[in-house]
Amino acid sequence: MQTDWNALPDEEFRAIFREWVDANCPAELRFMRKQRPTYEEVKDWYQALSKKGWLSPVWPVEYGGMGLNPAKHMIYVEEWARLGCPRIPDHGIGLTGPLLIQYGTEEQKAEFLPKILSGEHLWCQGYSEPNAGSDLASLRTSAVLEDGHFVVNGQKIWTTLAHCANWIFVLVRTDKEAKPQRGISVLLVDMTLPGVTVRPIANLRGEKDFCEVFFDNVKVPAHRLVGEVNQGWTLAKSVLGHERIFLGAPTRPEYALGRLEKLANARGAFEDPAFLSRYAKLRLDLYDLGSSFERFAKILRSGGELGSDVSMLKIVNTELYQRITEEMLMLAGEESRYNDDLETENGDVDAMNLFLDSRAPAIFGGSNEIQRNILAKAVLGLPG
Amino acid sequence: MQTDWNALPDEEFRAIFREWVDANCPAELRFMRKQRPTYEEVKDWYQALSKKGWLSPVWPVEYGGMGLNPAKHMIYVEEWARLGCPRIPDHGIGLTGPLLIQYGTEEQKAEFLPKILSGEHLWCQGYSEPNAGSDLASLRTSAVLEDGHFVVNGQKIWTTLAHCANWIFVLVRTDKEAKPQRGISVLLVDMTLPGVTVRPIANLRGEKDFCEVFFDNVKVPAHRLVGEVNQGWTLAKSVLGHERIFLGAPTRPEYALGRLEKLANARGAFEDPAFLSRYAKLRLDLYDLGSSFERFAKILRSGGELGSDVSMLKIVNTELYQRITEEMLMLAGEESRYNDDLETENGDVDAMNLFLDSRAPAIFGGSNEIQRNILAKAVLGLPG
Amino acid sequence: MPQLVMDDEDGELAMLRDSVAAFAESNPGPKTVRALRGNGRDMDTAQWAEMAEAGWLGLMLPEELGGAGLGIRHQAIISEALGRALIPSPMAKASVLSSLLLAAAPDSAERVRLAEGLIAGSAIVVPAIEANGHLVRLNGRREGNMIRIDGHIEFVEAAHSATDFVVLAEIDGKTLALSIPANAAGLSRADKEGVEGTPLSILVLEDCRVAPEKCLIENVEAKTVEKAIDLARLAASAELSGNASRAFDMAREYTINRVQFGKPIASFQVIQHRLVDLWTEAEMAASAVVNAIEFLEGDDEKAARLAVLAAKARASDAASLIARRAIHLYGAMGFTDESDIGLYLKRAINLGGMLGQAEQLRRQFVIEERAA
Amino acid sequence: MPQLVMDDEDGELAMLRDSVAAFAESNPGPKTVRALRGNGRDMDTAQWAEMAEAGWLGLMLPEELGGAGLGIRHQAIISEALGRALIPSPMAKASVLSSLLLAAAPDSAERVRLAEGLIAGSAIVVPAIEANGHLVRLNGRREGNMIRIDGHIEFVEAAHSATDFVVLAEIDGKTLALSIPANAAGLSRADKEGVEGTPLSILVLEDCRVAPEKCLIENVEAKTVEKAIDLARLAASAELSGNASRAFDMAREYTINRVQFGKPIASFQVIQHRLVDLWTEAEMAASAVVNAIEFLEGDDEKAARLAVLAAKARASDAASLIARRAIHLYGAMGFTDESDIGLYLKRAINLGGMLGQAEQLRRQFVIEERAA
Repeated sequence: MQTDWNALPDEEFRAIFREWVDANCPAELRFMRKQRPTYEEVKDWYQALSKKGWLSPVWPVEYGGMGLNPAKHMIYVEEWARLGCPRIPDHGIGLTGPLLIQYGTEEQKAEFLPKILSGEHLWCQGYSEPNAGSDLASLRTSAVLEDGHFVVNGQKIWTTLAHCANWIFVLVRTDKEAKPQRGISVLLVDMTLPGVTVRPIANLRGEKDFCEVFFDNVKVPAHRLVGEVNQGWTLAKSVLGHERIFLGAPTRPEYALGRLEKLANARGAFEDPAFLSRYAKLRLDLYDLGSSFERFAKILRSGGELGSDVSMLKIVNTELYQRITEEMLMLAGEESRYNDDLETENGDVDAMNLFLDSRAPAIFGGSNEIQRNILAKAVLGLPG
Repeated sequence: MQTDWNALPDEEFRAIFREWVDANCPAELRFMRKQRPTYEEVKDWYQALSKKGWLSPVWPVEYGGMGLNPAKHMIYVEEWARLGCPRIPDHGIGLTGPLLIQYGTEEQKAEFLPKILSGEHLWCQGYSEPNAGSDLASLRTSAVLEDGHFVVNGQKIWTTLAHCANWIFVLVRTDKEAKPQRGISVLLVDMTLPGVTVRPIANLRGEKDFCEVFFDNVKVPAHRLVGEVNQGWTLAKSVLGHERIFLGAPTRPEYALGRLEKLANARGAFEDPAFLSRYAKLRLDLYDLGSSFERFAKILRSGGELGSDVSMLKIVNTELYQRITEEMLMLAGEESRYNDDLETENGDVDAMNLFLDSRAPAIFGGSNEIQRNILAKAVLGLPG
Repeated sequence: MPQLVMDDEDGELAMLRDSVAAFAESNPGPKTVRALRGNGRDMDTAQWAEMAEAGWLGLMLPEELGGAGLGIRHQAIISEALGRALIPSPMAKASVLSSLLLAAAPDSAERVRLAEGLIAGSAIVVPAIEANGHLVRLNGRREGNMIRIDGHIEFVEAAHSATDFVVLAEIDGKTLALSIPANAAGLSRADKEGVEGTPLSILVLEDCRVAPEKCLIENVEAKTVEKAIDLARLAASAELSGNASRAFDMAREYTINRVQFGKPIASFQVIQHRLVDLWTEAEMAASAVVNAIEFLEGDDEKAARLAVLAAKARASDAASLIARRAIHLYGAMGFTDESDIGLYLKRAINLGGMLGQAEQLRRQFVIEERAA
Repeated sequence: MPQLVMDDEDGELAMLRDSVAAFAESNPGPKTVRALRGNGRDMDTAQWAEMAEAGWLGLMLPEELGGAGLGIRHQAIISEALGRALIPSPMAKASVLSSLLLAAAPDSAERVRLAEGLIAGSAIVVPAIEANGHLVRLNGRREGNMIRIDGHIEFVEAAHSATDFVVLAEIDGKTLALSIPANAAGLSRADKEGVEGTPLSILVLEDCRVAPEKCLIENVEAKTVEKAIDLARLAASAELSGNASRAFDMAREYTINRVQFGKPIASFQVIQHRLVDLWTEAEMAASAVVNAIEFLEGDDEKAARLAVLAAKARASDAASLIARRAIHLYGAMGFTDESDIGLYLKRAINLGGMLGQAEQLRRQFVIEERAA
């Protein structure tokens, strides 16, 4: 019989979850340097979770998820981070699944959900386009219905791990006459179809995390449409519910500050009050970000809903991450010129890797400027 | 015979000027705490300069000025600052004089210029209005020509030292139908006329540096108009020529950093590397501001004209001034709670006075936001 | 409006907030600040009496001493509301810190007298036990039955209005907490003008003789006093958080109403983003204070200590930053003494400099955290 | 486009600028950077030879050694232009620093050989005399006629391509400057990958024997070497200033061309103000470099020293800041390896970390200024 996790006291759930994860997540996958390992790299762990039924924390139990409420989900995420488990390819779990559960047909659910859990389908998300970054309303990839198929043409970009995925859900324009934010639909596309081309793009760190995806007369069966035609904008926006809070979870700055501390210990930098003073500012900013995160987490725990104000976490989080990694390069002295990890008696510190990685989160997921625009209007009610 | 100062080598002029100023500027007026002493407080020094013929560095010799070119003027200002001479009430010298010399009638010049030099007329400048701060084009004080007089009604604000002045030159709207920036004229107004009321406004430091000036049916003779009617906007804008550079002269941050250093020496703060590090940043920012100031000064010395880019100095200058005074409060520890000057073995340090004073320059003379708007458009050529 | 967000099932906290708001209606903070400054008065004793009547003084005194037996949560709500309304008072020191020192003392007649006076508002009990965030112990020695004290201590608030001071004295390697009447022989004051225009005094004790029954605690543990100071810090942090929140609201309102170039200046993107950042700081300050309250109510002393240091540092910096930026957003109006926003800045600096500055507390946090 | 503004009556500086621009046309910097990285090559020796042909190497060697006898002013213009065009080369070390060490040496055959090779591009003379901004003296001792060296030195550029190294060795309390052939027995390399993808080496000397005629200077004064390092610092500062200036231009151009929400993003006020601040930083860096050049050309050694420290600190921080902000303004595109802007950031970090970091140089400035 399936446990009703939500009925357990928080601390009991936490203990059960932590014990099993600690026992089953392979040591070599803990605290990985890579933010986004591929499915191949974490396959065993993915399968172990799947088998245990713990792969998908939020999906309802009837679809093979744990059915956790937000409070329990917070614990799941906290323990995951504390134990240093790797990020698994999670677009299927985090985005496709919830999309289908909310808007999909019974057939779509039956076809796709089990294959996400089994690892057979690896999903990616086709939102951004070269001229529609922060401004999704101006997207141009088109889908024209002909003989029971949508014929898709266009290009997506910044598609994370598309080269490791076999399915993509794309936002496409199905009505060119409508206002920019109307006339958009969501399609599920098999990436092995003729006409789909993927070109990985190397990032600043030389890693290929994201891709361009080209669609050249790709014929997508009409039943791969999710929800109603031309309603894709609403669907796309509604998928991230309480999970927006995790964009603000201090995971990355926490990891980076830990590295900074390790490097500082190794180099004796805490003896220098000037470093101590700068470190203290970063440490307290992280500490206080934790307090602010907790404020929003409490709302979820008590069954409330998050408002737009949760975006503040994302801004503080991503800018702090950058400042910590900048301090790391300062501390490194002339070693800041190394791409290679810095050696210490307690293991290597990936200073340059983190410094370069920290450029990304302030850009992706809605740049911090967009976040501030939203906060100014939606939360502060400023005019204009 | 009048010396042709511009013909002297720079260093000779500098030596002559410095020697006399050092010998004649009273010791008790040097390095005054007050940014803007009144005429009464500096009267002797004003008169000494006037008698020597050195009160007005830039006016042509024929009008009683020194006729200095920008290069020599730079030296005049530099030595003035180095010797810690007090600012004298200088609206007549710096603004009214140049305005009349460029646009005034012969009668106006003959009437007003000598009285500025003699100290008989103390001028103030009526530009800002309650609803036209950074946005002069929307000014509302009106002047209607009736029977050979302009009848003036309205209100000016932030009029520096108006309560110590007896003449004011005001921007007034003489044509309400014209576009906002047209229809503005410049009038010279005797402040003893019926209907002129001055109300001093205390500032954050409790000092009364600026005033509101009210005009209630003030009858100003028509010959007090400067230049042509409705051309006041152009006149007002053209008065500050190369002198804009002095808005960026690092005088205030230099003074403040000197105080910070004195306090730090007295409190042993240079023993703390954390303070040393923060001090070093401020010291170098000041040093580099000096290098940037020098770049523009060189243009003047070589006979060139300044572009809008000189505004960068004002931004750097005023924000640095604030940061220095904020550091001073940090250094002061719990003494930051004092309004009173802080005691050291080498004399008092006016930490709170400077901290509060430093709030002003970033606001006045065109807020730093306005300066950045101008630079974005006029120098960087950004769209929109 | 950023504020302390805490569970309030029985509505007690909301009631406290309302009661301070009602008080502020009849005693507007800026008006009181302006009335006090420059004339040598150090506090408004009439308002203090009103606060006593409202039951806000000695809130944290245990019930055995006639106190409300309420906790730091309630104190924080009051302090936050006072901060928002800019109502000046020596609450953090002369109510919170005094209460906690008395609570830590063993039973004695003097303790009871001070506690009763504190609650009633008839005694203004001012602790003069620290400066720059560090304990100050005066020199003491026994002369027969009496204790003789010499020394001085800076930054004493309400030293004119005080009826009694509590000081620490070091005798034979032990620290004593002593109650000294304000009119004691050998006790004098030297005044400095504080940033808000009220005096901050240096208390000077020369050959000041204290009777043995005035000794509140015979052997004070530093830890006990530090804990009391931490609670006072938290109260100051809450007050700063309220100050920051209101200064932010004022900046928001002003920029919405102020029109330049035909538009409210709050419609300019640069102003909008700056307001977002200030709002974020105010929110973070409030969350930091709530975090500290929760740890203070728990069992982990070290965690509570760190959380208080963090809250005071955050709230001090947030309040000062927001008021400084708000003044700038007000433009020339912000630089006038007429505008209340400058008073918020001065309060922020005053409270920020009290009980340890932000930078000092941050360094302390890291040193103590690492000492684990 | 912020740039070094200096008197140029005879147009020499403009000609130098043009010549680098022409070089960059046929050897685009980003292309060279991409070609070099990851394959273990430490510099483009063919381009180095071209630079020699253009007369840019050994520019500061005195005429007696066949040098152009030009000053730091000309060197700065070249370095700035190389920085703008992102052309990678070990110019600051293997041309400027080498030249000045040779200039400081007394006449000798080895000195003449190295100078000739340096100018011709046939010898790549790499000084390995400092790390982290501080001199590194290796252990030396005399063994009969020979000098035996042991020790290691980090962060050596172009150590693969070098034909000769110059090192400092401490013998009997004296410091010697020695020339060591790259293929000397007892000399080996360990490589780390640098931020630009080219190796930075650790030079290891174990029982490395140097013939007496390889000694360039018998008794090196620290002051002489420090002065040489200061001129290399200035060259690096000029290169950083060029880097900063071009990165700013790129950010400006990108934001003018990039349309979002129907407008160029450079039309948003927040972006405009940020660009103004970046432009200001680039301008200040250029002015700081010019200031240092003028002091270096004057007589006041201390003033020159301070001005160099300031210039390197300013230019390093400006270049890094501008490139970081530019990447952000580029959005996702800035995070790709395809975009050149990331290469500017990596160069800025590389040069910024060389010859002392900004923070370190600022502290040094204050310490030396106060030691007056």
